[in-house]
Amino acid sequence: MAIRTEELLMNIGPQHPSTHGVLRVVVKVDGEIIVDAEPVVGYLHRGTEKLAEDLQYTQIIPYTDRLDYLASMINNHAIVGAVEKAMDLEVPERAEHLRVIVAELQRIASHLVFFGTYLLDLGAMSPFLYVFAEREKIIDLFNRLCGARLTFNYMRVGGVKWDTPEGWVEEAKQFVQHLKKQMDMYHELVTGNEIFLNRVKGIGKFDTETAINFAMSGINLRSTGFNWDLRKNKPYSIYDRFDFDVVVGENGDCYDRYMCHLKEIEQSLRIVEQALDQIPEGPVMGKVPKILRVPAGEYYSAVEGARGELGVYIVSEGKDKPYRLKFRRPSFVNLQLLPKLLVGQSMSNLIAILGAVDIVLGEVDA
Amino acid sequence: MEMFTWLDKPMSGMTFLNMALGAVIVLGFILGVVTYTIYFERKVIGWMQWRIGPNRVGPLGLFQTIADVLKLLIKEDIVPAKADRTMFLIAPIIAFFPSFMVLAVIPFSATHIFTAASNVGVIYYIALSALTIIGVVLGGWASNNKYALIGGMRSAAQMISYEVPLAMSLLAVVLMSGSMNLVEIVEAQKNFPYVWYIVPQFFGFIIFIISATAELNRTPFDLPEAESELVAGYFTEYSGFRFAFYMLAEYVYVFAMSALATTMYFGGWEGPFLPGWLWFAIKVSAFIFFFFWVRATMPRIRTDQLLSFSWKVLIPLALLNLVATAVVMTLV
Amino acid sequence: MSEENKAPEETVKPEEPAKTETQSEAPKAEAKPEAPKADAAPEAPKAEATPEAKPAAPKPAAAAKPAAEKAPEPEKEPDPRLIEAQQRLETIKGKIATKFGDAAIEEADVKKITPTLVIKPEYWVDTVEYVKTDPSLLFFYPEAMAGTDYKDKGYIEVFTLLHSFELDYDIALKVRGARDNGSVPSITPIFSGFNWEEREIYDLLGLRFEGHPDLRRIMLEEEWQGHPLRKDYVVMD
Amino acid sequence: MFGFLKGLKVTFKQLAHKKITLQYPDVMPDFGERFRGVHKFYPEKCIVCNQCARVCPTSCISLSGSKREDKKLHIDTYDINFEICILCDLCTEVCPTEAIQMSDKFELATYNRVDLYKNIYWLDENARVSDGLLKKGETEEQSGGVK
Repeated sequence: MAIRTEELLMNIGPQHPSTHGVLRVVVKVDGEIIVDAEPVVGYLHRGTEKLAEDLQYTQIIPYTDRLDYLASMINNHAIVGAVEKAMDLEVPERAEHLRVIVAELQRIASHLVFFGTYLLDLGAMSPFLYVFAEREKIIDLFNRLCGARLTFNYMRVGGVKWDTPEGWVEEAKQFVQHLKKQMDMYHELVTGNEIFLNRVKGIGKFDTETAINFAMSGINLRSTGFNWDLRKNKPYSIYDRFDFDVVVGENGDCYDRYMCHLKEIEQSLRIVEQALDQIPEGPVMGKVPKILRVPAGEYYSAVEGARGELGVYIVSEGKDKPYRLKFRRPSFVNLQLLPKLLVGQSMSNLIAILGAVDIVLGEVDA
Repeated sequence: MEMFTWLDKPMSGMTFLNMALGAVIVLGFILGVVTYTIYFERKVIGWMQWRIGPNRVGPLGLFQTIADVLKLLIKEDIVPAKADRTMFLIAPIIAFFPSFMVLAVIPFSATHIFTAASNVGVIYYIALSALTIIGVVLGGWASNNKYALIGGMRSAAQMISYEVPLAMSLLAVVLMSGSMNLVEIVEAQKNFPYVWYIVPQFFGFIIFIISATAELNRTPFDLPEAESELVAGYFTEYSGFRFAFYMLAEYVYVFAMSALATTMYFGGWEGPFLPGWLWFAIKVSAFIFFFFWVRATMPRIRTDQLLSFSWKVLIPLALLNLVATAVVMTLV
Repeated sequence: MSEENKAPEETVKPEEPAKTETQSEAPKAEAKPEAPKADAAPEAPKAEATPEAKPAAPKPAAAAKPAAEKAPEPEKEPDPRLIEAQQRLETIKGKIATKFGDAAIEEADVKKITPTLVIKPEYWVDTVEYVKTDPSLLFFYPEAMAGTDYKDKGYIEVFTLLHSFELDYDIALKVRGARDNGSVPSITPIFSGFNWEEREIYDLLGLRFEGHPDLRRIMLEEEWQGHPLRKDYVVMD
Repeated sequence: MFGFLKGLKVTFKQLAHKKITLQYPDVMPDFGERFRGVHKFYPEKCIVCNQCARVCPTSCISLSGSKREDKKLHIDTYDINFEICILCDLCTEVCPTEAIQMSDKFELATYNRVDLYKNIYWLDENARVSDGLLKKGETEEQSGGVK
């Protein structure tokens, strides 16, 4: 007669060191093996979409910084791109280049934070410190550019707010060269480590078919071997002028997602380098009406965010405030597959899988 | 110094007092060593991560650990309501006292008077270090917290399964030196092959180091108190001085294991021209540095990998090493 | 024609022709399938003309000044993407109409180069299934879903954007449910990617989804009263 | 087997790396001149046009002015509630006369909430402090939170 063991109902979060924010996963554990897991979200729900309904478009931009607070430049790019596409506004060349430079640097910073926190979840303490030292350099560049260190509020409909202070472009170029050399230190430190490989290889595996059915996007989808990157497949802004290749994994496990993040940093470095070389002189703010009124209608436009496709759906009645504004938040959508991935795994794998899906709770609960 | 020669004196009030005094001196010495081991660890790992480490309290931050210990002393010692009270209170003590008793058997230097040069030194060490598991599991169970329970289960599985390869690798050394008495083992390393046991016992040493890291619950085997998974493992509910007990036990073991490693493989206090105790101090701090160095680099292993690594890899290798030593010993 | 503009947003007829590239209301060149749409004048009261796409056009100085200028634009050739979107709309509308009959489609027009079809709730699940599995369509990437509360039109509209890698473009399918405890069949069995999106619409707008595996509130706690994203939600702070 | 040895070599090399910690309270970080810290206010420049109050997303600016004898509007009270201000810098953008700007003072921690309601005196005094006309402690008593 098998001994009757009782299942343990445990709460991982909402206040837990490695849930990357206030996510709570209610886990039914039999010994160390997870029998059933159910993520509970909503602890950071600030009702951004309700607030946006009585804010003018310029006033919404600071709120988008707080969606995915690790990639606020890209969130700005999403809302600003959506309004410009809806109103067909022209953005000057220099502003477009600045936007691409700033968005790609932000993507690098966000992937660096992923790399640091993922290793911290798996127990290695040092990579986190090295990575934050590099990210500090990017944050300093942004700080000198627009005055803030996390929530930048840098882009405006029709352009960007500030032009670069003198010496900024050269400093950015030096940073790009420095980070290129720094990347192989990370590979040497972590990617070869057998313990790390045993912890991530073959864990949290899913194939392209489930990924597409679960509306995954970004690195989660590309890690399964499916080539879908909005910067290439639905080109927006001036991404079609730069040549970079889309990083695609093979078998969609945690290791592939980890490698995709690191390779994507290298690709973003290439884009920033080209954009810095080609940046023209000229105004940074186009001609835009004083009160922005999006013509009545519905518009959806999406941007390749650091964690997936960040879409903005605007329903407007021609007034200066949107009738309805919905953010398609990649972390919110990518989190749906988690319960299916976790059943049958052990506790340590839960942390590895959750870390690899790379969610930010500001974006999940907007 | 005749008050410390109690070995050949009959047991009387006076000798007992001397023994107690000797024990207090060794305890004081160990507490000093442990305080500065903690400070040394925070500095080393800090320097490896491009940061400075504690430098605020006292000159160069030297009083930082003393301040921490004082803080833990005056902090409120919370006992959770539903915790199993008596077990909760004695668990840290059970975890701590073997770590301190184990030091009795380790010779710090040739003329060290507090070493009990007992003939069963190695067995004594292994037996006592197994007692800590009870303290850890009891602490995990008594604090009535799910994370602590899982932490306790994990550490029980880990410590038991890594006790075996540790003992076997030490057995190979005992085989070579022919005695269990640590003092004699150090003496044995002086004669015939004129080389420390690290050289003939190289594989044994690797197995020893891996299982020692697992015994001490240090990265990459720090599963019981995996911060990112179990919040703090078996001492989640402990605070104040009881938490300090667990920390003390862990760091005394780090010192004890490094001391054991030096005596067994690196010839204890042996060494040209420098005095014996200085050699011993250098070798022990080299080992301690190695443990901190590994902690700064390695990620954490998974529970099932941990157990299968011990049973499927380490123990067969240890057996192989034992057999090889035996064969070599008979031939030479 | 012009009375449509006076009515606030009268939706029976598609209220606005697809926003052409330019915001100006030059009469559409080609006749639209429905009644030819001639936008007489921009909304009269807050008449301000957003600038032409081409910066060359004269930009009215202040928005408040009624846009008296209605300079006749040079006849602008309709934007190619719009033509393409029209054809796509026709093909898909035709396919669905042949499969489910004309009653299935309430409305169909092109919203900013995205063909949009409003489907009746009874045909909703079959249309989505058809659009996903039909070899000539294969819209099987669920990109986005959003709910909007049209208070004065009396319904909650669910907007879903599907992308087909074969044809490499998006279409938007929409379904409407009654405002007060209305319900719409759920498409989570077809696209598990919409599971949480439907729960969020239920949670914030109060539209029930029949057939959803576990329809519970996702953002707010269980015993929250009311649905915050509704227009008539009174905020008790 | 040697992947982790390479890792150990990397961490050992970092021992010699330059330390990057900034001794914060002793060494103040040098943010650029565009840094968005606490506001500073120049009452003489303000024309009470209410633009900043209108554009503020969290509407945390409240101001009132009155027509003085020279028939022009002058500012009387100007309060920013730093409990809900998100330092998004939209107000300084729309201010026609640059009366409200952002200084590089970022230490906002207080022991009670009342101190987070900065009034016109505090903001004016902060302007003079950050412009260097006045040292920190000089006319402290006149300003401070709403008494």
